[in-house]
Amino acid sequence: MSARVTVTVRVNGRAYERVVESRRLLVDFLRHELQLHGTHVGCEQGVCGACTVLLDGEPVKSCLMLAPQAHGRSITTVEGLAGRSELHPVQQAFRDAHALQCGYCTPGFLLGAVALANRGVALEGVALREELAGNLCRCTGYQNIVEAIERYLRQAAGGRRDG
Amino acid sequence: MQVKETFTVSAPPAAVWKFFEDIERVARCVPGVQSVDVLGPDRYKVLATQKVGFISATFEMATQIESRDPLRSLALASVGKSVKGAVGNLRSKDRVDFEPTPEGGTRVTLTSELAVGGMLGALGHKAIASKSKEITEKFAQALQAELRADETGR
Amino acid sequence: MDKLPWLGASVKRKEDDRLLRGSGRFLDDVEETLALHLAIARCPYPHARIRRVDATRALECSGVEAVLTGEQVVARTEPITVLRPFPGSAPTVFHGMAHEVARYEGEPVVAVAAVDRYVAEDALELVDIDYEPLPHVVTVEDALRPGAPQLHATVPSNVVVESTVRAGEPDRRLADAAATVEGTFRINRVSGAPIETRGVIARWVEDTSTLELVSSTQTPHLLRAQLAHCLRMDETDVRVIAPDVGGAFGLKIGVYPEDIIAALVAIDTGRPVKWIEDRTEFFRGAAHAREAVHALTLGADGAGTLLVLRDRYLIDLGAYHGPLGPPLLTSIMLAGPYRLHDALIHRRVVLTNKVPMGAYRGYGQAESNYVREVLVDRLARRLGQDPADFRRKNLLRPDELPYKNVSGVTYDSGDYARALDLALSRVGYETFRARQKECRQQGRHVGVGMSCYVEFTGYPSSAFLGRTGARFGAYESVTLRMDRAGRAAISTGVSTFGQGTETTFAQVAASLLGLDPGDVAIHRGDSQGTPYSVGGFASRTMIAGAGAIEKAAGQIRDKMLRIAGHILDVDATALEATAGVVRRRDDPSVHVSIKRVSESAFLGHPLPPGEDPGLEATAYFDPPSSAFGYGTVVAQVEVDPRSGEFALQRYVLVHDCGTQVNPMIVEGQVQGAVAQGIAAALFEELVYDRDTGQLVNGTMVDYFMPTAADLPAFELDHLETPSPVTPFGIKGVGEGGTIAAAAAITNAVCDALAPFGVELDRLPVTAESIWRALARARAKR
Amino acid sequence: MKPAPLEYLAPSTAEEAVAALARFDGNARLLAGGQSLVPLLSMRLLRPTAVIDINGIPGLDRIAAGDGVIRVGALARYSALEASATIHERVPLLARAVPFVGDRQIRNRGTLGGALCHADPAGEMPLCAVTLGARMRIVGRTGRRELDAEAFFQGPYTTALEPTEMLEAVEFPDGASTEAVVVEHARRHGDFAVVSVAATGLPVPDGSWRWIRIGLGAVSDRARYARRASEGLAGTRLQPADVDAAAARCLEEAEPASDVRASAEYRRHLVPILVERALGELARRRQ
Repeated sequence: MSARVTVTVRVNGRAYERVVESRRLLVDFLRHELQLHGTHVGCEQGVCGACTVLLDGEPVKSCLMLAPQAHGRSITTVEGLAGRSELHPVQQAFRDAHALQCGYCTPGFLLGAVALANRGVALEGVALREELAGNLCRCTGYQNIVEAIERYLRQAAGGRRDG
Repeated sequence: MQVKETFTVSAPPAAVWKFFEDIERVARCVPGVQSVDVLGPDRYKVLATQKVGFISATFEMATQIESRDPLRSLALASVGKSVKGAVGNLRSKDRVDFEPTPEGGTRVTLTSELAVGGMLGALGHKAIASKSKEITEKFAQALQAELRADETGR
Repeated sequence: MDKLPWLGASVKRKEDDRLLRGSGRFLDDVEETLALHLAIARCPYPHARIRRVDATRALECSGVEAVLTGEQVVARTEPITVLRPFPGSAPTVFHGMAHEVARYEGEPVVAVAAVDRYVAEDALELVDIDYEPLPHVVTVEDALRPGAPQLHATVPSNVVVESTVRAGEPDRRLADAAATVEGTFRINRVSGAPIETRGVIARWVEDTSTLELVSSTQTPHLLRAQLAHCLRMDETDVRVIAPDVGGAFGLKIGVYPEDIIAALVAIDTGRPVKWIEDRTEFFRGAAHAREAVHALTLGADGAGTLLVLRDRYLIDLGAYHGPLGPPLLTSIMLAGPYRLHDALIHRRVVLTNKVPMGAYRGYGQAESNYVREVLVDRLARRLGQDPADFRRKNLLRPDELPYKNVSGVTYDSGDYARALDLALSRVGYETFRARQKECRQQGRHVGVGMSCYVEFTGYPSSAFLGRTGARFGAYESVTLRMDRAGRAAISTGVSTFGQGTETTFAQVAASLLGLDPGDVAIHRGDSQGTPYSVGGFASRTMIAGAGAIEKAAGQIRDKMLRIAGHILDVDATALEATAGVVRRRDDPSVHVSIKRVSESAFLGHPLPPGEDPGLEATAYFDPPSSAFGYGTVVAQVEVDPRSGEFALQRYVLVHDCGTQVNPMIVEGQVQGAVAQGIAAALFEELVYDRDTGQLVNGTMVDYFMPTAADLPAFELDHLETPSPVTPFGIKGVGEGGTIAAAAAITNAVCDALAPFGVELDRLPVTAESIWRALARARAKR
Repeated sequence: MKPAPLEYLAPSTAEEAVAALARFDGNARLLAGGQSLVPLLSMRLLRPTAVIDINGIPGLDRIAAGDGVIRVGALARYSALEASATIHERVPLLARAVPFVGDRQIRNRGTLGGALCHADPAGEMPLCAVTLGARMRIVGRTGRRELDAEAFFQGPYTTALEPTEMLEAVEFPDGASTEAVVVEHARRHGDFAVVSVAATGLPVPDGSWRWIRIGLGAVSDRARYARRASEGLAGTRLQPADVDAAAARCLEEAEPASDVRASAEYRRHLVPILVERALGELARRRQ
């Protein structure tokens, strides 16, 4: 019981341990303690989804968690998707479909899409749009994002079948 | 938001007016008021806690008597901010009007205009409206009770 | 050979790689050692006297390093200048912080700087501010009432400016008109609401006594000019850097109070100072837009020829002129794409106790399009004409262009009716009426609505802006420099906020220099090392920027040809630069690589006699004229006349933005703008409570930005009429998609509910507003 | 905005959690999914001394059937409800309501118990609880108690929980063969309901319905079970006259308020429309 706590967490496969104030939001922990700036803050009100990360593989909003809640958990941020040179297939799909403009909301969408692929869900159209409703984009009008994710999910499903 | 409450007591305006001269006693009729300190002539510090749903806040307010029209009306203005619970600011303008009734009693009209600032005001907008109505109603009831106690005690 | 190989190519964006990897560098990603973080106390009331500020207890907090009050700010700074004031406006003194009186909920009153934002917010709770609430006013109608609370001593009437534009003989035409229709329209107050809020980092550089400001801005150079003025500094002692900007949409133009606050605290403490706007501050501090009330009248003759337009409108400015000023384009574009000679436009800009108005994509044009196109439909109905026929008859024909409209601006080119016809054909308009009738018999109410627009893109010239009182020019500039590896770099003061400028600038330069766009680097958004720039707004960047690139690249290319000619011993006039080489036009086997030419330029040898070393040019381009995009939106809806609920079934937009540098990016811009158009038309509104004067929905929870599930798939098509007046025939495209949305959807709903005689006259259009309009229509019958 | 300073505790049993609540004398908050709590902390509308994270209490998220009830642990997340065959088959109303809640990320974190304790008058979980007549199992310092859902909700964001009590589980009647419908009107996808209606019932082979229950959301200071309307539908075949009568009775039970989403008048207008829609959908489900 303390206003400061030790947080041990795996992020993108790497183990971190930090002592932080217990009130610190997970998103601030990731950005300013771990210097992983790819996770963005858009509202701190749990609406925009720019701070979406994968918590043990499932998308959550990191502005809606306190850092100590991540203790002992595994987190994936956008920095964990691509290799050094190649983009991750979902990133490539976004680039090909011009599914990003200012790029601020993009990491949140990417992680949501990856979680869908991991669940083996190949959604499209309205069903996919509903699945994406936890992420706001102000630049694209969503159309190209939907197209990019449809393409990526089809590809991911195909890859699994082939594999 | 404006809330208005009217009630009648059998005491004449002069007696009611006298009661209202004792602001500390009046303030204690407001639900949630914890303390009243005199800061100076017609200036008071009021500490009050209000709760709406899961949100509660203790406000420290500077209350000032803005105008007095003996036997007829009294106007107060309060401004303050929360010192505990939800962060927020509060201001209210309250006016009490007294009218003699044909039966020799007094018709008391409370008019309260309340505004809660900051996120608290924005989020609690609706809840605060019903809350301030509730506070004014309870205030009116408490005043009546005090005034009637005075009457019977006399 | 294609003369401009990369123009018109859907090149993948240069920006994407870093943004996709999460390695873009947005404002809050810039971490400074020993930085202080600001939290700002904002006036919780719409209008209040600040009787006393006591920050003693806050300063005693561990971790708190400085406090700044309004009194200090007012003493040490000049008020914020207005970049584009309405001509003749009375001044409204707007400082970086309120002193004595605050005039809107959210106006900064005190700032606390601490080692961390959490601590700064803790300390903020300990600042004692003694407010005396003053009477407030939050609607333009209330502001105009006799005895209304007055915001500024300089503006006794709350009207900062009132002016009239008159063309022809509007009164006579109105008297002559066989049919007139009138409407009073309320346009909602909305926010551009980029996903990245505003933010700033200020650094005082002791060695050089200069200030560095990193700011999430669209206009680094204009921000620098305004900030230097406020701080009483020389412009050259201020450097402004825009990092990656997470959306802007007009909201991030010019200097804001927080820029000034951060700068002062940095100067005082000598430490870097960071302020990141949180979303609750955003809704109470970043520019609001669009709110206006129009009383519009249109008149036509019996045959359906549009004769006259009269509009009296009120713009709700908020409490001050913001850094940009209210929209001027509303009146300039009121006549739209129609043949019209007679008009009377009366406008007043009115103060209210609300956040100062600023720009939002489609600034002014979305407003005028909405009121005009909705009323055009009513006029057509009044005349018993089909709204498409009515429009077709009155739209300007290609042979009538260029055409000077009633407000004096000249439309350059296009085929307006073709866009309308194409859009209509996409929804099968010819057969739609029959289908609509069948549906009605089955109790289903479907409707189609259309809205035609012409769009002012770019500015006509710096001289034009000067005549209308603007404090900036119409130009853009670049420095273009080759390196020894034969690659190019463009330095531009324009920042990147999603519009793809890095890619499109590279495409233009690559086309002119014979390079691949991948070989053109873009250094952007830093006032140091870039020539004076105006910035990215008003759909002007591509037009003005392409002109500057064309000039600079032309100079470099000519020099490359001269050097290559020297190397190859060929006359330079016989050479061309293409695909990485300079070669003989008539014998490509005679060539030298651009890399080799560049090497010569920077080694200084071999060079033609008298030729200076280097391959570098700076060019400014001032567009001689504006280009006018145009288009038509056709929307199809189905409405439930009992509940007012409706579905936006189809949304078709056909537009023309002239030459498209990158069709993929153009399409993306249009899609994004359409979404914002629909958002403002159907979802969003900043609501103020009239009694308390407070914003009641200042969170993302209550400000209804649409999600992917709330928008239909858009159907886009385009025409391509190169503008005769701009470089490469480019017209701007950033804003067009927002302009026609509200009217098209409104008209579609009214069309669906025509049997009930429903008229809609406010935004946003919601199920409830339709239900209310239905009730009004039923009551009328 | 950022949360005010707070202490963080992670008890491993319900008893420890309740003891911690008592220790902080009403100035501590339980943290379940945190999807409503954390933004309130960030906006400093709540400044508790401590936050007691109950996510580490084993078994608190269990979904189990038995004794004629489906018992759902307070910590069961929406995503678990979505994925649970037991919920789909035996508490179908809950399964139909969950997709209306927030969005994917919210549903991955948000919990049934958290939503019930938050007691949002427009919330789907309180709506389901009152419509189904759920029993709330509460643990306190001195032991356990049970409350009917209707008694649990006492006003806007107000429940019958004492400051030192914790909701441990919710028991829904086992509705294995019932049909269920949720209809909503909202300003945008996943947004709080302007009006929501839940309806559930058991189709009987003779063509009639048994145990029809209707619930109303966002039209009162708390989620409402429309008792009179529901009782009036005993043995109905959901013919138009019955549906109209039920809709009219629901309207009588609605006392909506105005807010930024809709006016009270419009909410009143929507109530019968949505009730008819819900019952119509219910009737279609038996086919």
